[in-house]
Amino acid sequence: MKRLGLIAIIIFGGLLFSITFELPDLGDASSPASTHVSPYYIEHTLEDTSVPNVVTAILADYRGYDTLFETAVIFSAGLACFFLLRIPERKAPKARFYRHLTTGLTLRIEKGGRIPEESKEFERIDSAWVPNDVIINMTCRLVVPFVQLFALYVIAHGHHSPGGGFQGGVIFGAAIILFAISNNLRSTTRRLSEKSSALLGSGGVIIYLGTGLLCILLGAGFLNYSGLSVFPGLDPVSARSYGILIVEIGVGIAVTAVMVWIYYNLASAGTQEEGL
Amino acid sequence: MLAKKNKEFFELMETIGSIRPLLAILASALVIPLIILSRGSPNLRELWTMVGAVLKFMIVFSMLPMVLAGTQIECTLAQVLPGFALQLRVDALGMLFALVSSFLWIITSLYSIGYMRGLQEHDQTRYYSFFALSLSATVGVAFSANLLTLYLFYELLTLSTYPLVTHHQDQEARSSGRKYLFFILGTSIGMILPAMLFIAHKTGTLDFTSQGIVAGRISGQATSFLVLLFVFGFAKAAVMPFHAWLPAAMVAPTPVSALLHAVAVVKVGVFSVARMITGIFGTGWLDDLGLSTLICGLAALTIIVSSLIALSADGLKRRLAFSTIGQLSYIILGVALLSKSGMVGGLLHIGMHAFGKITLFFCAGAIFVATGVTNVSQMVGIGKRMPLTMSAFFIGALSVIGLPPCGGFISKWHLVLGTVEAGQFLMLGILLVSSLLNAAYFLPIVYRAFFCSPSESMFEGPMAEAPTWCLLPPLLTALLSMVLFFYPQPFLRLARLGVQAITGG
Amino acid sequence: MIWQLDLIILLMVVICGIAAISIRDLLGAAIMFGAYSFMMCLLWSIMGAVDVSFTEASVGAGVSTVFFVAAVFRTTRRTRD
Amino acid sequence: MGGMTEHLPAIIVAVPLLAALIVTVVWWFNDRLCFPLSVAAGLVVCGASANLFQKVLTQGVIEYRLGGWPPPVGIVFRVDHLNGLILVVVTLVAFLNLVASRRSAEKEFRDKVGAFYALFLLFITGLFGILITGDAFNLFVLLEIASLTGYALIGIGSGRASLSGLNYLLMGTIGASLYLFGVGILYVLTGSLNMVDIAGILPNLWPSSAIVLAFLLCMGGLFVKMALFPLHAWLPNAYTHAPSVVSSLVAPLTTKVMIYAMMRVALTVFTFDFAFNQIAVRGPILWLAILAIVGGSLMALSQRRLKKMLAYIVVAEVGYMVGGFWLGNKAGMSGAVLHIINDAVMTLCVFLAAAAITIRTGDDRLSSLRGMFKRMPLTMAVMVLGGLSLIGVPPTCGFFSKWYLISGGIEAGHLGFVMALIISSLVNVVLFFRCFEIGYFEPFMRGGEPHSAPVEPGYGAPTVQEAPVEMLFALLTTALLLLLLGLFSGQIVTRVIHQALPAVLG
Amino acid sequence: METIGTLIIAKYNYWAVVVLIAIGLYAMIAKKNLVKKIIGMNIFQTAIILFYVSIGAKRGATLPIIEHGHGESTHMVHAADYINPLPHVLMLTAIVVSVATLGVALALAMRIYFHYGTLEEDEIQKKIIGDEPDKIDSSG
Repeated sequence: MKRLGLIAIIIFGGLLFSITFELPDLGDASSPASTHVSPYYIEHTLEDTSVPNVVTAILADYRGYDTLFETAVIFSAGLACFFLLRIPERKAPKARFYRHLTTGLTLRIEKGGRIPEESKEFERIDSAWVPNDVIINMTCRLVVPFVQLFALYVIAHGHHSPGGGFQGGVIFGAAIILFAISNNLRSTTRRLSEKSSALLGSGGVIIYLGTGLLCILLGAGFLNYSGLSVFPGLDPVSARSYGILIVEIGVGIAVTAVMVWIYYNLASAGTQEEGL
Repeated sequence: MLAKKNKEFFELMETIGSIRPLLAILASALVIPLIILSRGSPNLRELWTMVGAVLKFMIVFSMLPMVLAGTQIECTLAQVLPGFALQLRVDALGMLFALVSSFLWIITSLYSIGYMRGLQEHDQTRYYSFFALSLSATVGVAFSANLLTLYLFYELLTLSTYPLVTHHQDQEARSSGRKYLFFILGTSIGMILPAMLFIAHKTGTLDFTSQGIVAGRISGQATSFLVLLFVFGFAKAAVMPFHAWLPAAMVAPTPVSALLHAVAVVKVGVFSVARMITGIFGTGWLDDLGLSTLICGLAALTIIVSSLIALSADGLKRRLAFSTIGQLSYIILGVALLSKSGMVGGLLHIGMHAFGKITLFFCAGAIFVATGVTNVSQMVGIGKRMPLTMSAFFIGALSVIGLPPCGGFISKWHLVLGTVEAGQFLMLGILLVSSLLNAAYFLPIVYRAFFCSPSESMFEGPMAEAPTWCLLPPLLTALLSMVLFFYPQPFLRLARLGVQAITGG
Repeated sequence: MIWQLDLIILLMVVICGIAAISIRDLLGAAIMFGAYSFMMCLLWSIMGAVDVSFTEASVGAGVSTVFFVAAVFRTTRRTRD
Repeated sequence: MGGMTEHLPAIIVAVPLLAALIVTVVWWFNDRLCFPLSVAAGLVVCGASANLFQKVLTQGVIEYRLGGWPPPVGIVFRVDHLNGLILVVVTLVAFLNLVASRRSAEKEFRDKVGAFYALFLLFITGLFGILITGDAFNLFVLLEIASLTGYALIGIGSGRASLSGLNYLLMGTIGASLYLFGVGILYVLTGSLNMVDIAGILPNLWPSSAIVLAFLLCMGGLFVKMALFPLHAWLPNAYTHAPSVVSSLVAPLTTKVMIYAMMRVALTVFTFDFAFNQIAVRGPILWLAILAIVGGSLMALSQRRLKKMLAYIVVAEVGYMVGGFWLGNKAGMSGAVLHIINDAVMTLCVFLAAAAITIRTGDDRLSSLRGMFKRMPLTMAVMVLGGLSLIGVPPTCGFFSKWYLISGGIEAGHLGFVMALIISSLVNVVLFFRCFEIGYFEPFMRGGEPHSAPVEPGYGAPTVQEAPVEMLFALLTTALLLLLLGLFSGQIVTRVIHQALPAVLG
Repeated sequence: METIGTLIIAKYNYWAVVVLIAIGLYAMIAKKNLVKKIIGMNIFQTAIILFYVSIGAKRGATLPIIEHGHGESTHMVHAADYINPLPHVLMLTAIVVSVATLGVALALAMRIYFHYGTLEEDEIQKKIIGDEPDKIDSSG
């Protein structure tokens, strides 16, 4: 099998290799790819959508339909991981573990024992050994807000600089994941529960799809944001610009939520209890 | 010259559109839901069967005057493929067959009631439903206007008879059912379907016409190959070596064997072969290619071999089965002779043999119901116990052998005439020899049933016939066999009309 | 585009790729995969595809690697090839 | 509403997507609402696709510009006779399956019902999108959404399902990536992603081995996705181990839609002239198809599990359609297109019946069919009909597509293909009648003991225990469809399919 | 020598694509470990993304973000000045698809691990044969 595979791959690779000579040279400005359709985007983006970042304009407007389904793909992945891995919550665990925050001691309370009340001194943890490194904790707590702020900037400034809903969403999600890794899953799910991440995930896609459908209701075609110009103060071009912004926000929300959702399920193997 | 005459003949012929052929087919299919719904009460269920049977016969019969007057009745169901429609057409040939089968269904239904109740068979609802369905398919084959429609009903018949053949649902039924499917479905898919597609591709049509559609469009070599595909492929005609399913299918309850394996299924096979010879290949074209001898040879071989096997068969139904195989080949032989009398004889034999053979099967069933005996060797002296049954058996046997005063004589007479007309004296010889063989395997049964020394007799005591519903039908069909000798209409007229349409004389 | 730099990074990409599939430790493979993604994103940003490299940096080198690590953590590091 | 009809193509993809999202949301609050919502979406899509098809029949090709951008700048939907017809059947099949899935979904995914329906809807959204899109890259995106949800739905099954699912995922990703690579080469050469636009540019570049490679990559990718022999290895296990309600969804639709995609790419992107005259791939692909037919049929023979047997039949059926298409004549191509819609219905029929049986017996081994004619008469009747259709017995629809395929083979003088079709029909006879024999002759067993005395199967037989009502409804509708498609196949072919074929064929 | 040099400069990215595709495919076919296969799959996908990005490259051009003054942006935009943005957009989609696929693949691999206790394909096959005595049923 190994050898057979190797031979097949070498043949396939050779075939591909021989074809490379027929392709236009790297960076050839006169290749059909650079001269047929793409000049239209570069030359008309500003007047069509008033978005200087051509990539954002194509992504969210010219080929917005692709992006809608790209978001849907991400959403499906979140849903699929949930569907495949999620194990419904077990009833009443045998013992609960609490950590005394100031001393770092771990308490094991058997079933029936007195459970400490919500307080700042005790924190519930999932197993006897949950690492708790103050330096890492604190550093991450410091870093996370800035990462999140940057993510918001990436989403909001996608019109003018590299970035947009996806990148921003992933970064925002990564910030939350970072928090989950550095602390633990339970304290993360307390802040963004699984339910809310699922709801946010579908909500983000709904924002995108809803914008598209709204355009139909307003008389333009599906995803034709110029239909939004019926709102006061908007002309078709700026309507497209705002449409792109709304859509990017939707994408950002969806991607953030779904990345976190996938992480929850992967990291806890579906139990949503004990993270990495 | 011939063609011109033919054309004139056809101009005289009228075609009218009517939904009646469709009704005739559906009559039995439509009672199936009623049969199933009334599964709780056997009387009502069997009433529906009878209603369907009588209705069907009435509809078929109502078309008879028109057909006798030389009219064709057409009905297009659906244009399922471009250029190929599901179409029904009633002509003399189809009428002949439909008349026989729908009439005999009435009698068989009566017999079924007696037989199935007598033996307390299981799943009678299923039995009656599929029986009705298979009759629909049979009449459908009879009325098909083209090969596609014929194929459809042919397959429907195969599938609807499968549960009947395997009615007992035991190991034997299972293996017989397998054989049945293997031979019949296998050949129809493996041989008929490609042959049909080939013809459709080459000629662009599949309609049965009096001149055939193949003539001049397909080379002689290909034609002979196609002829072989069709003769063997319609395995229901049981031309050897594709006959093995028929004896195996005798595991079915006797009414099934009687109607299906003496009348419907096997006759559908030969009818289809006859249709191919007359409607697809055309007698003229076959004559030009000299393929008549080929088909006759195959038929003759089957006749002789099957008769010899029948001689040595001990099971009564098995003997009847091999007899059927031989008789079927008579029909093919007659049609393949391509002479006028031969064809009339062959077509007539569809009807005449049906009446004779069904009598024999009914008797076999009656014997089984009354005594439980199935082997010939155990029937010595049975005439004393069941004289009426055995008398009917005698008459049926005479008819199948082809002796007066029975209908079988008429058809055999025409066959013999046909061989002389065609100058096929070898075939004449085979007909005569096989008739002797027929006599040799039937008459001893009758003889030993009545005339044996008391010491040999296996039955004694008073007369104890089968239940009335098992007894009446064989008597009736035996009587009809005799009536047909004296008054062979309308079958003779239909056969003549059919042959006229083909040869144009 | 400086093709010499390109070539060096390409070489690194290929090396990381080969390393990722040949290290006999899944955690190591996951980390090597992260490095591979990061090299790839460098390459793309040199080629002017800033948006793509941005995405690859966050998705490929970031989240994907975390997913790998999470999966390996929950299953096993062991591998025989 | 008059204004809405022009947005029909968008509605066909937007509604199931929206429904999937709403189902996900609603499920966290009330899981009873998932099923009705999904069914409502299915109904809307069915209506929309029928309406759209009607429009195509009267107005010809419909083009819908997304975002209002003209091609090749934006993405367009392009609905013509070919995908209009397939769309109607696919929406209908998906709807029937959705209705049928209710009980078993509730049973098998008790606490994840919402996720199941959402994935189900996303899956069909992807398929619909593939069917109507006119953009080569967009096809990839929708392919991925359909595949991704498909992997998850298959992988959820018990036992080996996850392994089969992962295998499917790896193979499927290779397939999709190859396709993506092919599109990339096309993009380098033409600079466009719109199918019609590419087709307009390609003839200027014809004698180029790069185009041939692009063609081979696209085809190869789609062949993996449709499981054409010898790339079929993922299919049988995936369909066997998937939950039965999933296999009755995935099996009828995925391969057919992929075959449609192959047709679309070969005819619309590369054009008929290129695919059939400029390069000599016709012969080899035909032989692959023949191997698929014969190999699939023979492998099916050696199976003792109902679903696995059916899965191998699917492999053979793929060979039918691929072969018919690559015969390159009118009859063969009509047969292939007709077989796409017929086979979708036939496969739905038998897989649904298998699902119904699995629900009642908890087992899909052939031996579990024992006594089924008594226990589930209606289900078995429908299964018989489906089997007959797969065998190709008139008047079921399977006969008619086989008719075209065989006559296409005769016309092309390709005896191998004709023989393969006939052999496979005969093997199907054996396969199905083996099942029917078990159901008919062997009495129902419970705990190893015959439930009723074998001597008298008629009396004391187990009580009738039919499939759940929803499933029965779907089964009977499917059976009806089998007959209707058969009776109207003449009209379908002359009025629709002949319009869909390239004009070169006349 | 000169021509070979220019040839290398003109095509090296394509060759890298070919090499990476080969590495990815090799891992998917020859490696027995499921996670390794998944890594191979991702390498394969990134190779194709690299191909697209190479298509988009344009010598002497800059990032596809149009320079503009606020308000009246009247100066002509020349397409040759900017890198082809379309492949970038397509590849954003492709990257997202690949991470989605990765998530599902890892979820499946975890399920497999919980069921069989191993990630090695050959060991799993052995377990399957051991688990199911009626292996003949599902062979092939």
